[in-house]
Amino acid sequence: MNKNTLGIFGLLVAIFAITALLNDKFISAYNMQNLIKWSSLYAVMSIGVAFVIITGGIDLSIGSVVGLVAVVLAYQLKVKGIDPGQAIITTMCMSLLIGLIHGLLITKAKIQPFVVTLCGLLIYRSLGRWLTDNQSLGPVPLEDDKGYANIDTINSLDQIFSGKIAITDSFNLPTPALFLLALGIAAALFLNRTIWGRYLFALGNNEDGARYSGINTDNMKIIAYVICSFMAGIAGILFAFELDSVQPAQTGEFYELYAIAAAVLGGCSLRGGVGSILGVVIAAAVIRLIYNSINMLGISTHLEFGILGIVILLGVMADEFLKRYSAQRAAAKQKES
Amino acid sequence: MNKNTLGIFGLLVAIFAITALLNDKFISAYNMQNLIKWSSLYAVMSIGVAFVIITGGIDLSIGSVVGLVAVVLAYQLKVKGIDPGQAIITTMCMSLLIGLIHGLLITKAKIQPFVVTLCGLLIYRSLGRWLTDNQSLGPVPLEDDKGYANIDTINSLDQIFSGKIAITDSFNLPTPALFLLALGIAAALFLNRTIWGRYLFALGNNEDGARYSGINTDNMKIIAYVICSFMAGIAGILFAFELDSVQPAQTGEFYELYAIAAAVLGGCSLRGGVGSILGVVIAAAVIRLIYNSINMLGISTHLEFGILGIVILLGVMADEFLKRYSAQRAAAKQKES
Amino acid sequence: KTDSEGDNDSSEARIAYVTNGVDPFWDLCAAGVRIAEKEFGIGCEVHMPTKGVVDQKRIMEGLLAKGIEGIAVSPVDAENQTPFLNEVAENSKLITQDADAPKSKRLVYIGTNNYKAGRALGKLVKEALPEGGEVIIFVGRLEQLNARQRRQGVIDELLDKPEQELSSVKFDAVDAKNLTAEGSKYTILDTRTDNFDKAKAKSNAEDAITKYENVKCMVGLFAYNPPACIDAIKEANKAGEIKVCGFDEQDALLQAIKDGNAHGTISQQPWEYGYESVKMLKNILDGKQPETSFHEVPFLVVTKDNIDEFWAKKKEMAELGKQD
Amino acid sequence: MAEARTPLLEVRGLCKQFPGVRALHEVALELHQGEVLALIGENGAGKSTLMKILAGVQPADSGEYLIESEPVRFQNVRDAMAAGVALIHQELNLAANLDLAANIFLGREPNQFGFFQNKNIHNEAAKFLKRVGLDLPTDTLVGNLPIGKQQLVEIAKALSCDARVLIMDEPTSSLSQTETETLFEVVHDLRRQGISIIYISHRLGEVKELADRVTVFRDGENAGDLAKDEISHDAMVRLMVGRDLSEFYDRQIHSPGKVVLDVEQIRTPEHPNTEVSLKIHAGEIVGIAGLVGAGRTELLQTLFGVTPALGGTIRMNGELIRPQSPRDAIAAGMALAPEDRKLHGLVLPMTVRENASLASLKRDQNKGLLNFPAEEAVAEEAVEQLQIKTPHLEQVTRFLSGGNQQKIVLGKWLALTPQLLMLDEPTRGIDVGAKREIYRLMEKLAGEGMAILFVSSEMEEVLGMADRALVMHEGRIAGELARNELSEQAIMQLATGTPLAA
Ligand SMILES: Nc1ncnc2c1ncn2[C@@H]1O[C@H](COP(=O)(O)OP(=O)(O)OP(=O)(O)O)[C@@H](O)[C@H]1O
Ligand SMILES: Nc1ncnc2c1ncn2[C@@H]1O[C@H](COP(=O)(O)OP(=O)(O)OP(=O)(O)O)[C@@H](O)[C@H]1O
Ligand SMILES: [Mg+2]
Ligand SMILES: [Mg+2]
Repeated sequence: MNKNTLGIFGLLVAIFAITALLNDKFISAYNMQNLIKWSSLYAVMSIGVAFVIITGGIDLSIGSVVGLVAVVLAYQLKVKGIDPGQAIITTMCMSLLIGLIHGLLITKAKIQPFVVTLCGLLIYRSLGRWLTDNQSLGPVPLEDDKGYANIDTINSLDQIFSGKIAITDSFNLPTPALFLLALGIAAALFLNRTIWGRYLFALGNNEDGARYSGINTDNMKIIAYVICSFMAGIAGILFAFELDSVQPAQTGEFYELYAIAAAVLGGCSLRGGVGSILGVVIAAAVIRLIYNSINMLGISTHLEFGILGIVILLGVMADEFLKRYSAQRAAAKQKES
Repeated sequence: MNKNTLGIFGLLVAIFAITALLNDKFISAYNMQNLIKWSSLYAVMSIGVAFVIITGGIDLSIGSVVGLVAVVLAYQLKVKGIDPGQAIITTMCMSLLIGLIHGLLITKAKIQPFVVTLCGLLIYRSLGRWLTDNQSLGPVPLEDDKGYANIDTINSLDQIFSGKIAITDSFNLPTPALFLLALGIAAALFLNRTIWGRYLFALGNNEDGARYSGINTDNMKIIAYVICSFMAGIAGILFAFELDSVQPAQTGEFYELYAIAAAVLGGCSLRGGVGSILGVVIAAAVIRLIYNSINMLGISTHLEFGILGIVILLGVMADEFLKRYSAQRAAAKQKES
Repeated sequence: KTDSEGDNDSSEARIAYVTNGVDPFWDLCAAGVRIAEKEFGIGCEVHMPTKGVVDQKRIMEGLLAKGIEGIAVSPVDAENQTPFLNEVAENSKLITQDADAPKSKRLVYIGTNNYKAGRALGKLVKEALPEGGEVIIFVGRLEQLNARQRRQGVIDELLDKPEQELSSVKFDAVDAKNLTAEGSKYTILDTRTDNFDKAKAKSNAEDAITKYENVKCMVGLFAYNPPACIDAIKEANKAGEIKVCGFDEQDALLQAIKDGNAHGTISQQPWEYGYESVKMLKNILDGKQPETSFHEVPFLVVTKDNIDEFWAKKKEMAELGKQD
Repeated sequence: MAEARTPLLEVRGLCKQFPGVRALHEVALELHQGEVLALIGENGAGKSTLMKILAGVQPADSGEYLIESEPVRFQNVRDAMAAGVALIHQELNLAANLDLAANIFLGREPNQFGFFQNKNIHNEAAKFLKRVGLDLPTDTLVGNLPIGKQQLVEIAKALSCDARVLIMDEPTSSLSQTETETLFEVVHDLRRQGISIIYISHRLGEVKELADRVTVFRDGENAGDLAKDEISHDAMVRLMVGRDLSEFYDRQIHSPGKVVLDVEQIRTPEHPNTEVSLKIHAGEIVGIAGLVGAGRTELLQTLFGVTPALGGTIRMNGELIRPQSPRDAIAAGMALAPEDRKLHGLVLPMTVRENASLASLKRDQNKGLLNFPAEEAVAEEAVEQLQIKTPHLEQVTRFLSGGNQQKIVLGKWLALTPQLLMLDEPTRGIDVGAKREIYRLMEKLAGEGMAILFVSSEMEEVLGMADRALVMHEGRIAGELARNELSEQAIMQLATGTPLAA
């Protein structure tokens, strides 16, 4: 854990401690379970956007991708009665394709990421509504629902994506946490232990320089967008099974802002070239924790957004301040020696 | 009108012509009136964001500023019974203050515009909800409403901000169009005819270069954010009087995306240093026109967003393509001579 | 055959049905519209504005521009939209449905008495908790009049307050906590809002279960709230311990009623909204003026006793609506 | 004369067109094994463009490109590297967020299934760094190094490619004397190993010292070749500019006037523990010499208010000032032509007119409105006075050559007639013709009573132009040399921190 990650981890611990102190039910197994579950769902999404932000780009479309993936999945299962495994594969391919299109438009047609993904935000949302005629759909069948094929498979998928694993008598680990663990470790390995991860950092800092070093910067950027959409796709599936109901117009709305906020709070710089997966995951947890604390402490829900905004702002300011301070200290030290 | 603006103007004309051809009620006075009115409301906002984009920044908070200004205005008029003129001044000062805070955080605390205004988006929305306990409010009193002071003044303000001026027997010009005209001309003059406008373009292209030339880049950026929030504030007042209803949680939601889309479609580059007020105004009109056409042609509303997204994407792609093509042409020409 | 299809073609629609947002509830209403279209031989456009007042105003302006003859609308902010509704009423036949704008020049209001429906919901809670106990309310947003009326109905019923007149309901503060009254066995702990975010609705329910260990009944006022509560309770292994009473008729809720995981719900019979709106507008266009200004659509109390029958009806309606 | 052996690398009839600019037209180039070919030409002659084509950075429009008589067509840098061609770019191209080792092996990391095999790369990197005279821990972040050291890293990176052909595009432009000498040794070493080198420089002295052969470009075309024994300063200049240039440093000694700038004990943020004091008189040209990283740029930036001083006093014409931003400094009568003209000197996407008038807009304003006639006049005057080569005033400055860009920077300041003109590396990357014009201009301005303070890493320039030289070492002024005391040896001694033997 490096210095930046330590800061956000400190924040997590602080809010955690304060809430636990003020409300003794906060640390109940059930609440922890929920906190872990929601944190995992949002963190998966945020990891994806971190990749894009590290390349110096942005992805505003993830909320809509989450929505579209959830819609298409539920549509296939409920309306078309398609084999569940196949349905999952189709939606994953769709999210990969979306990422690929983003990447190609950004690198080959040279349109700015902000524009491409803003249009994506609009288009995918629209597609989902049009496909289902805006009917809400549940991916998981109720007792006497018709139209679903392979109800058993669907139910076991439901167990996989939104089930629980008993750890102790009272504590069950929600399966999304396992997804987060696997994807988070894979992402961190990719970023820090493979040459491609290094290429992403390099091009995020100096794209021309990376290209002159023989790196295929276009391909690397495309990969980043594909990863981002893919993670949003996974999150879409997780959300669909978690909520058991998908509303084409609403599912995933505004999630891009959460994800970007988590990435920034977790130490990614929107200028590119900087970021850590661990930081982003912790930051996603902090955001969920803030929501949970607001509920636990009985603060008006009207203030949720505001508190979140203030925490992010203060977090980023503190980070900026610490960086400058430590740079000064280092300089002073160097001078002494 | 320069080349870029010509492109978007062509798009306006094309959509206009097609819709007029397909539905004869489209060019009715009533529909034109509405089209002008909505275009003006959104264009005012978009002009503001254009200033920020020209400096190379971004403002994600304008939707929330529109909402907060509308809420505070209605709150003062309805709940507090404050003198309407004073209420207008207070809200304008508030929007200026918001812009100032953004500018200071961005220039002095050196936090990225995306982060500052994302937090703004969250905080102002929250503030508005908290202030009114999320109750919708109308700035204009209904027949037997109590609590309002100076009902006559309010009604004449209503006439000013959302009235109509008879031009012919059937056609009435909505007053927001006059606001747009005045603010648009002022903005265009400021950008193209004053030294500060030149400074904005210079710093948008190369901030260090501008600073080394003796330009107070911080102040200029602050001014851009102040103008942006101010325009959002004006738009907030216009919307409040136009809709006669302010919903703390919803008024202005997503408007930042419209405004940014209009600015980009209108020829502003998110890299900074490029932009034209006329282009932005036309682009805002194009967006409204698309909505209107979808409505008039009876296309499914589910597709609204999607069509808008596709038009923006194609518009930006065409622009990019034309730029490259014309550069090549210029090169070829030079070769010949 | 082509003729009858032509009737339903939206370009020839004479009337329009405008909702206040996008929700499964409105899809059921649309089903009723489709049925009535056929029955009365009149085309009707259905519009679901996405983004509140602005979208609604814009869409209705577009309809007027197209020369639509009649509009049935559920105003987002009925009170403050009055001037605009009057403008619409001057240029077209306007009726309100689902939510009323009593001060406007609308010809008639078709809808549920939400306060009464709230009291009926309160009665369901009393049935579920005969011994009394702590109750918590979930709702999307409280800025809608019908949401507030509903909530007040629940509160008044539980606290044994006298019945109020629909047009002049006095509301308790939105963030009032631990509402209780002398002689009443019930406490209304809190009202949590979620801004239509389903994930939020669920985590609100989860957090409530954590925070209030003695909560005995969760009341969901918007369609998606009860299923969210049911899920949360199930995951907390408190099925049976915490009762759920709801509003509207999402399948998950109906299933839970059937399984005994929820006590009951109040259905506004949304298809009636659509059906009655089209019928009313058709009559008005044919010169038959409505007799009263409030055309009440009766709500239905759904419990285990009548769940099968109701669910069958709902499915039938949805299917019928879809065929178009 | 004509050698029988085939060239290692050959280019024939190559053309390259940029929007609005004909960069290369039918150029030819030959490079033999083990030779150092110097490529020279005025700014914008097309040298860098050709090199980028050779290294696969960008494609040519037409023409042949042969390696060992085999036609090649590189799609990207990787192809070129595979064929053994490596390029050290004129602009720095390092990733500031990565460490030295990562940068040196960027794109060529030893890996297995994409995972790093990290063991050796730090040792390997250290070897290459040592070779260019950089003795730093290999896990230092590149972003923390001054620009000169970054240049050395760039060279080390190219060395690590094991290329057959190594192209160096102005490698010494931000190096000082000692580092340049280290580089020369490296070049000689490589030649001995049979590696071919294309060496681009505007410093003709270097060319003379290193080159086996010289190829000259003018306006995107071949202007001639010089064999080893024909290489001389005058010959090169003649081919480059098409005529003789005499009297390179045309200096007259003016009697210095009153003190314009009086600096006492200021401390800069980079060197907070050392104090600098100096005085500049009207009509005087003062040079600041020193090694890379000695704090010269920092000093000028502090005087100009870019990074405000930590302490000490600055007086202009006897008046105490505290410049907190360039605006303050300009108001006090200062001007600075910065070291990095693309980043700090110009707004590249803007036109000649807009750039030339940027600093004087405020003076010429009319209640905030732009004064278009005045603006035009300022730009026209700059173009005329400095003989800026531009098709028209509306030309975008990005498309101008380095020398002309530098002149626009100067024009921008001269419009304000400052009392003190500060120039940071005024001729970096500028061809001989433009160089001489800038020297002349400095002379003329000094003659008119302007005080001029310039920083230079080119020894010749300091020796030739300065009335007086200050030599900096580690943030302080190690010594001051009057014109009659100026010598290469004295400067080097002070710059390396050895006191002059009295
Ligand atoms: N990407 C580009 N787009 C447009 N014009 C360009 C581009 N790159 C180079 N040019 C132009 O091509 C011409 C040749 O430039 P080049 O950089 O090759 O010159 P050079 O000989 O290296 O000059 P210098 O000595 O200043 O480095 C110049 O006029 C330059 O402005
Ligand atoms: N961007 C930077 N980040 C960190 N340190 C820097 C930076 N720029 C300069 N320095 C430090 O400041 C010191 C002085 O640098 P400066 O550029 O003033 O030197 P200089 O003598 O002008 O050299 P040059 O010949 O490169 O211009 C250097 O030792 C370097 O470590
Ligand atoms: Mg060059
Ligand atoms: Mg320097």
